[in-house]
Amino acid sequence: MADYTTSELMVARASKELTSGDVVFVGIGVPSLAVNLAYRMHAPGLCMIYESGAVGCVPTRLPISIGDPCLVTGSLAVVPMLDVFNLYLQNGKIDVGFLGGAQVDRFGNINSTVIGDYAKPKVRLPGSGGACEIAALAKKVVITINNSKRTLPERVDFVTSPGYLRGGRERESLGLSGGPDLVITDMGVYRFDPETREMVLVSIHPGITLETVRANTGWEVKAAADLQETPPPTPKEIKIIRDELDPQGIFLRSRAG
Amino acid sequence: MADYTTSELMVARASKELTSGDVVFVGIGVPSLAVNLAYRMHAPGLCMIYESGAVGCVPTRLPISIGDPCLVTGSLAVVPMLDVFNLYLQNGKIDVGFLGGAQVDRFGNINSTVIGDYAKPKVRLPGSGGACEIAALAKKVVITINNSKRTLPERVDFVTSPGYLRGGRERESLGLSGGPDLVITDMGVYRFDPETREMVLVSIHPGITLETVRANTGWEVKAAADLQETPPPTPKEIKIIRDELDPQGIFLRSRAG
Amino acid sequence: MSKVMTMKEAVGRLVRDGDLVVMEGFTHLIPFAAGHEIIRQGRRDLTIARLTPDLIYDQLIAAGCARKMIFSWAGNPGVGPLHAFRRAVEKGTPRPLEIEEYTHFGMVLRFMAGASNLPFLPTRNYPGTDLTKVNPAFKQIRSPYSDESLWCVPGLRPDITIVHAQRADNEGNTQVWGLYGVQKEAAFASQRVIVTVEEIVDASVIRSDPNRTIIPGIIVSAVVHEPFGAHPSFVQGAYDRDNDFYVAWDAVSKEAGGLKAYLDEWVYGVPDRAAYIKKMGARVRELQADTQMCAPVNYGF
Amino acid sequence: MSKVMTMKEAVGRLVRDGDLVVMEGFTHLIPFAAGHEIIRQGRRDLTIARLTPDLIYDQLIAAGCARKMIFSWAGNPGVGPLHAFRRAVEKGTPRPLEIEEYTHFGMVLRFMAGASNLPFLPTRNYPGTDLTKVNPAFKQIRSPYSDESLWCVPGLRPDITIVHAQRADNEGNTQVWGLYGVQKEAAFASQRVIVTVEEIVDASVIRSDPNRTIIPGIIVSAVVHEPFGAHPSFVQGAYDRDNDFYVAWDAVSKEAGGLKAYLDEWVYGVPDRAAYIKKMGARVRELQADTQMCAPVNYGF
Repeated sequence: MADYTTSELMVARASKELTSGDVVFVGIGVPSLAVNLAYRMHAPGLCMIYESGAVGCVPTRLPISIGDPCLVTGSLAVVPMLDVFNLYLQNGKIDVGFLGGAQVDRFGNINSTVIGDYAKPKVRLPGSGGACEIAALAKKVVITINNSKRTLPERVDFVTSPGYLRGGRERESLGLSGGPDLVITDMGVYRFDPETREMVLVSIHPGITLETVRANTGWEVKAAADLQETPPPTPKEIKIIRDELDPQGIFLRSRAG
Repeated sequence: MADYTTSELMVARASKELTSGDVVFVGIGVPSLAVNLAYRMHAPGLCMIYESGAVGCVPTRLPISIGDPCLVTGSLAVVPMLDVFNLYLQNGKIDVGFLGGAQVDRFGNINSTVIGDYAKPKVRLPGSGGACEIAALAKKVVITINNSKRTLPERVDFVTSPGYLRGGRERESLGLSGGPDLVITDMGVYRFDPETREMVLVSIHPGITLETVRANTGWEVKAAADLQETPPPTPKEIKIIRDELDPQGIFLRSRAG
Repeated sequence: MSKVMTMKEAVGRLVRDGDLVVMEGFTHLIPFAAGHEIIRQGRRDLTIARLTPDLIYDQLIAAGCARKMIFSWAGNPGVGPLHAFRRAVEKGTPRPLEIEEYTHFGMVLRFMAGASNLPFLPTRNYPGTDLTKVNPAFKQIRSPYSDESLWCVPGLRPDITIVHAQRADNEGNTQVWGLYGVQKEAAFASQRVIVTVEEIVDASVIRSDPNRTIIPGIIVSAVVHEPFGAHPSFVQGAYDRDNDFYVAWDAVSKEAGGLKAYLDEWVYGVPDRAAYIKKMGARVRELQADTQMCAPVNYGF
Repeated sequence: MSKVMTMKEAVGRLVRDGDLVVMEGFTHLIPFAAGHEIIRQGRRDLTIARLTPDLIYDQLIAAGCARKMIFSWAGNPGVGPLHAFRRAVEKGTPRPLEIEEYTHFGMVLRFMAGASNLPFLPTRNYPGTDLTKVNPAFKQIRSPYSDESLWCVPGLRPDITIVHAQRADNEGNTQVWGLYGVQKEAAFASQRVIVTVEEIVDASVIRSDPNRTIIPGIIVSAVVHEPFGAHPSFVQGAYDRDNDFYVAWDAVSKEAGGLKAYLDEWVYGVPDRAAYIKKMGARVRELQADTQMCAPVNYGF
């Protein structure tokens, strides 16, 4: 087994979605690591924005919350949250937003609110935070989540953050542009069919079989005709992640592949 | 003739409308002098706000514009104009606003937009600036203007800033509270009848007769039963105005009574 | 005149049973000392509103102070769930908690609408989310300038807003740097405002940099000098976020008993924040911020 | 990468005939140098928008650059009328000027709505004024939360916004202190943005005080180093407002001929702002600001 963890592979894969000049709405965990990896590897010109109001951040340590003081010190701007949402996000200045959640369904809708009924929840989750507006208003969304029947159901229990809703042109019909572009799980990478807007497996991680993916997805998942193998992280990427980005392994604890 | 000018009397009279703790929207000229006089005489706790965004100003010279740098240096706060209008004025934090204009009519409506027809103006005036919102949203408005048939017509050519409109309860019926409280001219002082909302002469300046006032007002002006004589400025007030507030006589040029 | 008083006085005079209370601060400047005093004084039936309830509202919920919560993200940032919040919502203990749920953008707009004395503000957000189905406060309007429909959120007008800041003068002219959050909007939306600060400074310090003032004294009811008043959250330029505390909170609060033991020791067990600091000992020094001063600017003319 | 270029390049590349142009700055930081370059390059059919057209738009109107003006107060502050504006409106010379008129609050809301990508914003202002009768862009909506009606103004989206500031880095991260006006909102509402500054500084200066940044480089198209670029308006901490110039402008501009003579000598007659400063001579030093530095703050953690 190669010396990298699945999380490290996910981080490396996510980082490749970013290009220099992108204005990126960063979250905590894998997204934060992916953006910082891209910044060091191939996208020195990208601009990190956190919903807490920090713009052009240069964190000197791994932020454990989106409001960490290290995001403020040395940043290019720190602005009121009213501006973050009105002038940056709603005004179309955010190129890429990263999102996770408890459930993502076949059409890229995300649930981070409740498992079960809203009024009598089986599990009460934290809720939207800024996720709903990022899903609605960022030019493009990248989702990271684990691959299981529980986390990738046919239909989410609650649509916290809109993807393509019930597919086809429903999202556009409600006046929304953008939408989820890519879903990265611990088993593979999915894109969305331009017509049906259904999640389609486009690459599969080394050592994972299509059967495994199908056995762990809540619907009869389609695979792309030219299904690829996800490129593993390079030694340089692994080194940056382990030595610079998450030296204590806070977000990438397990070293087991 | 006493050694004070009519302008000085107007400044002194206007200053008496202000009490310590008032939050005052200040304009240039007589209002600025009146507020600064009150601040030095009897209202050290009043808070001067300019629509330019300066709050708690301590001007070290006479500001010739509402955006003078002397209003910024040493002030308590300098805020975006969006906040001045939304968070301060519309949010009911302004106790007193001073306004002037080219015309004020019988019901305290102010015109600072055009003389004649709007499409083909005889005279094109500067327009509202912040006057309309101050008239609509300040808790109380004090107006200063010269007393002539031209400046005090029965009905203004154009309502830039709403007073009591056509009188009675029309202002309230449109959802506006507040309204003009006092009009100070070079001949007298007017208040508004609580029922009809018509301007009524309540005091007359020394040396002016009721006939003179009537001859110089655009409608059959009513005088209060207990018509008073406007108190002249005290020597101390005159000294502060001349030595501290307007030493070069920029706004109060003529020294003739 | 001076509005300086103790935390006990300020909370005693200005926070009332049944109030709609806001204690804002997005990760930064969360007024924990004020929250602890509210718990000590046993306020009841509060409606508590915040974007991120965080540990401060998890503690108020556990202490039985809250009847209802208005929020947009109820978690322990980077760690996990808020256990007292989940117990109240899932099991109704120690008492049922009514919830009214938005998103961060929605909460920010609610405060801005309230602060602007407007009944609502519109946004392009919310098409497709189920939140508008479970919360009837979301309403749609048609733009008079096009055939577009926009979702609106209603203005929020708290009875009392409490914020923590780096410094203020004794009349409450308050300056903040680092993350602003929504404190300015929440304060202007509120009937009463308490400002708790690391440092009370002479007005001349405030007046030397008027652009830093986010809350003017004219809207402030009380000023409380409360150093370290935001711990375990942080104050830019004063002390770091106590991330270990946030991580440890997960175990502390997992069971109602553990959380009650925490409150007994660290809230009911101390008279005020000064005693809390003393009890913390060396940890206080470990969190001290290093010095990275800004380049000063000239306000002369 | 660096966006630094000369004023000639910036205006040449980014300001086009027929554009909706905004040069903001409320008394403070009015970008006069940019206005003069637009006149020199002979732009035509511009729609010019500003709260207070001030002398800068009076000059553009006299030079025949403008077809339409959107504004809220057209006067010479503390002095009198804007004569070129009045001639254009009252007599149609040098060419008729279409006007679209608001109030300061209305213009601020138009910029904020544009910057927020909203079709409009509502206000409690405007009941009873005749402005809503002569400008059909004012429209009423009913609040979905009450039976109140509110007036709305439409979002404004300029093609190009030009602002002057104390300092920026070479990517356009721009800092302002003193009066803010509506520059931030105008810049975010705009398709293209030019920032002209007294000083271009290293990014480390900007990063030492991120709360001062009002315009981020990500929305800036060009950065122009233009010291004294706001004269006769002022720059807090750099130079005072030239009140004598504003007073003198009344006589200079009273007749079309006098204003043309001014443009010939001070705009067409000089190649750039450097030559304008040289021509001003000793007056430049007289306007120099004294030093009143702010108390610095700590951004460490």
